[in-house]
Amino acid sequence: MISLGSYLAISFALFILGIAVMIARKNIIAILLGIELILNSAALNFAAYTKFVNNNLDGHVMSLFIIVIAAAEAAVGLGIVIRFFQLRESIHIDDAASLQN
Amino acid sequence: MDYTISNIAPIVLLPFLAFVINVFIVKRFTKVAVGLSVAAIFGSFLYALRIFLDFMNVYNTNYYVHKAFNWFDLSTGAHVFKVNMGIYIDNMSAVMLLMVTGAATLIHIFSTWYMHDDARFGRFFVYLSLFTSAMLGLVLSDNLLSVFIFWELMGFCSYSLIGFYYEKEGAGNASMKAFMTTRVGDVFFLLGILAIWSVVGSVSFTEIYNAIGDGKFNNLYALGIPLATLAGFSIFMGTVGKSAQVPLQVWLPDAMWGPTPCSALIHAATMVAAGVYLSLRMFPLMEVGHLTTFIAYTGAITAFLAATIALVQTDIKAVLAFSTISQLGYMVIGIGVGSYNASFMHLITHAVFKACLFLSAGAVIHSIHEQQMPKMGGLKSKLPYTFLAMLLCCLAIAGVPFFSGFVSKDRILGDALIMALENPVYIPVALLGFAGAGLTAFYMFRMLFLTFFGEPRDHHIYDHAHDEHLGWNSNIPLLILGVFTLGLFYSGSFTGLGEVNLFGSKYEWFNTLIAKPEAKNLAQFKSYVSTPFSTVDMREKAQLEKSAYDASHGMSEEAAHHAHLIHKIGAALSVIIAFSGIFIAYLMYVKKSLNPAGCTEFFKRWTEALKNKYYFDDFYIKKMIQGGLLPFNDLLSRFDMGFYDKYAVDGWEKVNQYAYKISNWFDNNIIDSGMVDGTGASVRLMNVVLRTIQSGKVQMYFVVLVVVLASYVWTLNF
Amino acid sequence: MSTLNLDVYMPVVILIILALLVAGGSLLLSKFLRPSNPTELKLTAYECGEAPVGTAWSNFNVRFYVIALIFIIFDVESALMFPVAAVFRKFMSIGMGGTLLVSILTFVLILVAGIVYCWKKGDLDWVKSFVSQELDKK
Amino acid sequence: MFNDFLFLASAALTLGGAFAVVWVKDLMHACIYLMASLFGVAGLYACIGADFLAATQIVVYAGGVVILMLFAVMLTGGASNKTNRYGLEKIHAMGNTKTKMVAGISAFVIGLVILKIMVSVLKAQPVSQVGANENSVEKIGTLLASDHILAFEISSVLLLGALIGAAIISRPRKEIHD
Amino acid sequence: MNATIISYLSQSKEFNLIVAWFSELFGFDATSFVAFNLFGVFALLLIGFAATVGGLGTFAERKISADLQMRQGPNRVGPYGILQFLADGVKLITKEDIIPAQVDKFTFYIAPVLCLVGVFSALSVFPISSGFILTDLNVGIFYFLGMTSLVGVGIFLGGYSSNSKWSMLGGMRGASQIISYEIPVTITIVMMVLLAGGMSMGILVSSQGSSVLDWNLFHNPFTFIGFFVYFIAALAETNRAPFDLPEAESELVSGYHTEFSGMRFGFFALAEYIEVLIVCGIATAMFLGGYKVPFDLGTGELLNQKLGLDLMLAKNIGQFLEIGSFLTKTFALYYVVIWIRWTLPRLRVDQLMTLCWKYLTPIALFNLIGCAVWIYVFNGQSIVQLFSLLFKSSGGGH
Repeated sequence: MISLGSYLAISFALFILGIAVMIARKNIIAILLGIELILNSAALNFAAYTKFVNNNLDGHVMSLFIIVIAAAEAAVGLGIVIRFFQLRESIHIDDAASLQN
Repeated sequence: MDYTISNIAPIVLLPFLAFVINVFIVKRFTKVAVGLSVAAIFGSFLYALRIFLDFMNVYNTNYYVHKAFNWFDLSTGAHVFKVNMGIYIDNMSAVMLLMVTGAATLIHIFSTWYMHDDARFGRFFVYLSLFTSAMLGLVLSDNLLSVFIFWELMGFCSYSLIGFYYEKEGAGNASMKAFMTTRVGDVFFLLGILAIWSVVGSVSFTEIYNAIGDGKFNNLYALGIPLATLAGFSIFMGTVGKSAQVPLQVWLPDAMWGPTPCSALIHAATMVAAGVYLSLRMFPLMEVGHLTTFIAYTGAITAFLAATIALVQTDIKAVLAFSTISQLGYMVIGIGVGSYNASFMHLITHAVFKACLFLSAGAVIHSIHEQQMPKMGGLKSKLPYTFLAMLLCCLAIAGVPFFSGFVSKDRILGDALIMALENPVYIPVALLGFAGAGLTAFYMFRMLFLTFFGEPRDHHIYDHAHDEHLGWNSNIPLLILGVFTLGLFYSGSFTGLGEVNLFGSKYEWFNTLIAKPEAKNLAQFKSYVSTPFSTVDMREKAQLEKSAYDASHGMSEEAAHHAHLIHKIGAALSVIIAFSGIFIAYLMYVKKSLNPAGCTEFFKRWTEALKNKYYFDDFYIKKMIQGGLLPFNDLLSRFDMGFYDKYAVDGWEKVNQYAYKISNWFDNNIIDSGMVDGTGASVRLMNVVLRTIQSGKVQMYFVVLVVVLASYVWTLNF
Repeated sequence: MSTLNLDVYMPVVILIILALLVAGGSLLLSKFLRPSNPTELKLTAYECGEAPVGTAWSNFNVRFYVIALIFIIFDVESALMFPVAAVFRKFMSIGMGGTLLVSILTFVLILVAGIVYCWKKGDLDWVKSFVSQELDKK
Repeated sequence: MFNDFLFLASAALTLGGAFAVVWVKDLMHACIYLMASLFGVAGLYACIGADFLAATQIVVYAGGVVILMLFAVMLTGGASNKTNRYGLEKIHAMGNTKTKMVAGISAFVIGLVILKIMVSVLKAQPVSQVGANENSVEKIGTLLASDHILAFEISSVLLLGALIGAAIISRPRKEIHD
Repeated sequence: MNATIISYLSQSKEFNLIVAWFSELFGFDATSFVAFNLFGVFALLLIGFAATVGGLGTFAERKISADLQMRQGPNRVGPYGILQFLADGVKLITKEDIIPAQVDKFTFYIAPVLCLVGVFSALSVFPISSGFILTDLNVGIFYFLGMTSLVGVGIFLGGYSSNSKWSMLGGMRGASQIISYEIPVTITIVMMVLLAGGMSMGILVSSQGSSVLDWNLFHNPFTFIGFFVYFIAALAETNRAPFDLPEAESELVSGYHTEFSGMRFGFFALAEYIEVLIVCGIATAMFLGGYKVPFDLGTGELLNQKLGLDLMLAKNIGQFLEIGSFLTKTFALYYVVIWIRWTLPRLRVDQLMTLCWKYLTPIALFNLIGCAVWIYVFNGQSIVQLFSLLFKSSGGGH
């Protein structure tokens, strides 16, 4: 039951769903949610590989750094979203089409 | 000498550390920061010199140092996923290292004089240090991935240095243009790396060579194209972008917005050469991909077109820029016609004399604050040392014997001639090459004469030009570089045909040392093991008793003799052409017995074309962007507003009214709801779908990117 | 089938389930016991007797976000610190405590630099925005 | 037995949460479902003995990221603003049929590619047993302190950069009051 | 393999007998099954205990406040009104469950449950004794942090879902207060992990001795400061007075649970009281020697040898002694919490943030660095040991 295949399948599904969220949503925060999903699928893959293939824990460290980077990314991304909202009173991504404010 | 991380890494790390420190201190202690940069690059020059001397000392074609450590290893059983980072030094890298660090040192020193009264004196050196470390990292790196990283880093530095005077609008646009144009090539480069990875499962040079030697690329096809061709082409497109070959050459002239020293370092000596360096490294791939003809043609066309454009430029830096493009074209020809080491040699020699030329131009500009050659003239008495340096470099680039340009360029041309005689496909290459050589001689001396000879044409400028006297950081670097334009530094023989015996038994060291990794004799890389940072690897020793050309071509004796003959002919030919070009320039601009205006009249339309650089920019801007994309948008919007609103809605309204008049039982709701909205919806859907191509919507770009990338990966066979 | 024994996580699962059960159960129980006669007035938001105007989901002051931001950075930092801190004793026993100490100090001090920056910039004092606004008004 | 139960529950939580994130219309609810999904991922970590990763997942995501996102939602007027400012593009902020269609198609394409790669990977897969439940904290700590020490330090620099950058970006501006 | 209550019980032969019986009943190894059931039983016990303590907490709160204010306090229901909390429970259950019209149903339903889940699941590493701790995860303290941070989400959602100004303000305040004060707590815990050399409760506790001087509290000055930092911050994290701004009656009607009534409100209250208990327990375990009893009675060797008791029996006795010592300290802290509540006035919100960001967090960071240096310099010896060494050497002098 707990096998590499199942883990790969789960992370695959997570990845696909994250992509779907990123594309289907027009709300920037929702797109960030999708990005979180994608990062988690990547981290899950690392952990699963390091468990089932070579039992050194490098993959765990990788996942740890992925989590770190995800947190930093969420912080900065949401900061940008908030700034954008202060400028445009909107978090609709199509309002971000033009480069000058 | 044993190679450890501690005596290789500083080459890259010293400039990088200087960069890191300067970022923080440059505002407060500008002088210290500048001193730090110069000291750092000089230090890495010493390290590079040490390595170079060691390589000259060993003097073996197959001597190379390869240190790799395992960056990360996620191999899963049979499926190897492992990336090594490492350092790979062979003779080529050793020479390259010496060139880069040497030129960079001199240019740093020159910049301390050239930029010292600039508002952003310190920042310039910050960028310079970062760039130098990136370039050195590229030279040292042993795999395509780190090459790509440093490649992009250099791109960024070039961007910020071109836009150094960002308060000028032109500079900003130029930097943007350079960045975007090279980006095109870089995308191809990345795809090429992907393709190679999909076959080799590694990005290390040596492993790629192994794979090619094993014929792993044979009968692999993607999108119906041989995968080797696809990969080689993608990599070569990276070269085209970085080294400003046709059709992506448009950015280099605009890059001259940057300060002159950075033009000398980045857009003449090192970065643009990095593209050629990459192609040289990937030469076997080009070979198995049967791309050599294509490459040769690209180079020839570039060389010739750029040379012709340079004829009519009046801005001194523009002339140099176009001559750079043209010389890069020669290097690419060299790759195409398989004269591997001549091409690399030209890379080195060109780096030296072009850097010197740019620095001289910089000295001129700095002293008279004017770039337009028609306003100059007669500066020989004012700027004697600059004149001397520039004269040497012009002789070199024109291909006058005893100078480096002759040694290298003439060899490329000779090989082109050989190929042309073997295979008529190459005849145009040779012709364009020789023609370009003549043009080169002409426009370089035109520049020289217009600048230094004759009567001063603008006395106001002339009088304000202050006399130059020897300064350790103003024109000593020029003279040093100028000295190194002598041919004997590159080949023991002056003529490049190897009679005069300078380095004792080691004459023709350049040809002897630079081994051409041909697809057929790549077996020597089989003994590849990625060693820890402790030992020195040595391929099995190939015998060195063969003559220069055998080392480079591996021909039989009589074929070599034949080659010698043709080379002699080619040498004679190019000398004649060069001198005639110089002579015409002399007649035109010194003797004034030939009137340049006459020629411009004679080739009127052509001159127009040249003045507009063959309309490349116009084409890209007008035709492609304004002509292609904007009207498309207009069309769509007009379609949206005009057609949909006017015809669809109103038309159907009329229909409704008629229908209403004609018959009451005809329920107009159907038409309203069904047909009007139906038509409207269909039209809107259509142009929404069309419009999304060009709207600045991130997600749509994301979708396109993802789908394209996915389909590309799908074609590769993982 | 794996040989990994996960029984240690049983209580976690059980307690989560129990929490849900307790919540659901007591709500169910109270469903039978409690009265339910909602009126219009009961179902309006409590605003001290005033009729509520508009929704409460208006946008809030950014300082909340800045706080949360600093929090998450420190949270992640702690997540990285924990394992290293856990092996500090071990490293000392094998005589590598010095290097680990140095790395920990570097790590912490870099973060300290961050919080010092925020302090200097006044992201940490709550009433700054008001003060600045007052100053601007003057 | 219990392993399978834990695994199935976590997987169900993960995928269900992710699906809900895709389908649900309310941003706030989407955040909560995301939290559920991340909890599931934590459970999945626990299933392969990565207990420290599981705990980190809970601390960083449940404690940090989700709170951050909820705050961001509140700061940007809740899940209220449905269409964009000009109201030109009448696409609901949480997407409509068209965007969902595009998303489905591209997700499908990527799925195919990844499947193609994954199959080849799984083919070359040695069936390996899961080892005993070792103390991953010690190992991770040792790795962080020895092999990945540079990444460890650099990540602190990354966090510093994120902190300063985001603080600068989202600092209450003076011109906002009026 | 981490120590759990099962791994403790499995030392007794009865357990093995039961397992064997079930195994032959089912035909497969029933260890996991038995363990599951036992876990369930003990979890129920623990929750019951915690809930009772929480309920009694309300009662104790009133009594103590009455004490401090020279009042009687509840004295009608049962002896000394001790059954008051039952009456409260009955009242809460029979209260009408009003779900206002404007609320966001989904979040309104799950918000209290989230608080409950967070607190209950944090109980699973509640170190009442070396054997009877439900499960001694080797990421125990970290897990505790993560689970309690759920309460913040719950409170925020409670405020959000009510869609009322008071609740929203309370929710935002509560969430930001909780996350802010989680930082000093976390850093202090990192310090303790550094000191103990492990993240599991067992290691944290066993890194200190039974006697007062061997507590981590007196290990070195930094831990001494750290204890107060942790205690104050944890107090604020549980939204207790003087940090009860989210539910400040006088400012925001009742904060994030203004709109909650009946059991839903009860869940919030229960979660809060249980969290106070847990926080006090963790403080005890980390600083006050946890469940340590003199002479390592917990292991039962001593009783076994001296009194010749059966080893398992001795162990059980030891366990109960440990529970006693643990709960004593915990309840003492609990008393302090209530005491503080009825003594100190409430802080202003800006004072709150200032206290967290400008005092506690820098102090905690300083503590962390200082403790690391201390451990490195003095090779992990406590200040007491250093003094004893000093005296020994001097005593050896003459």
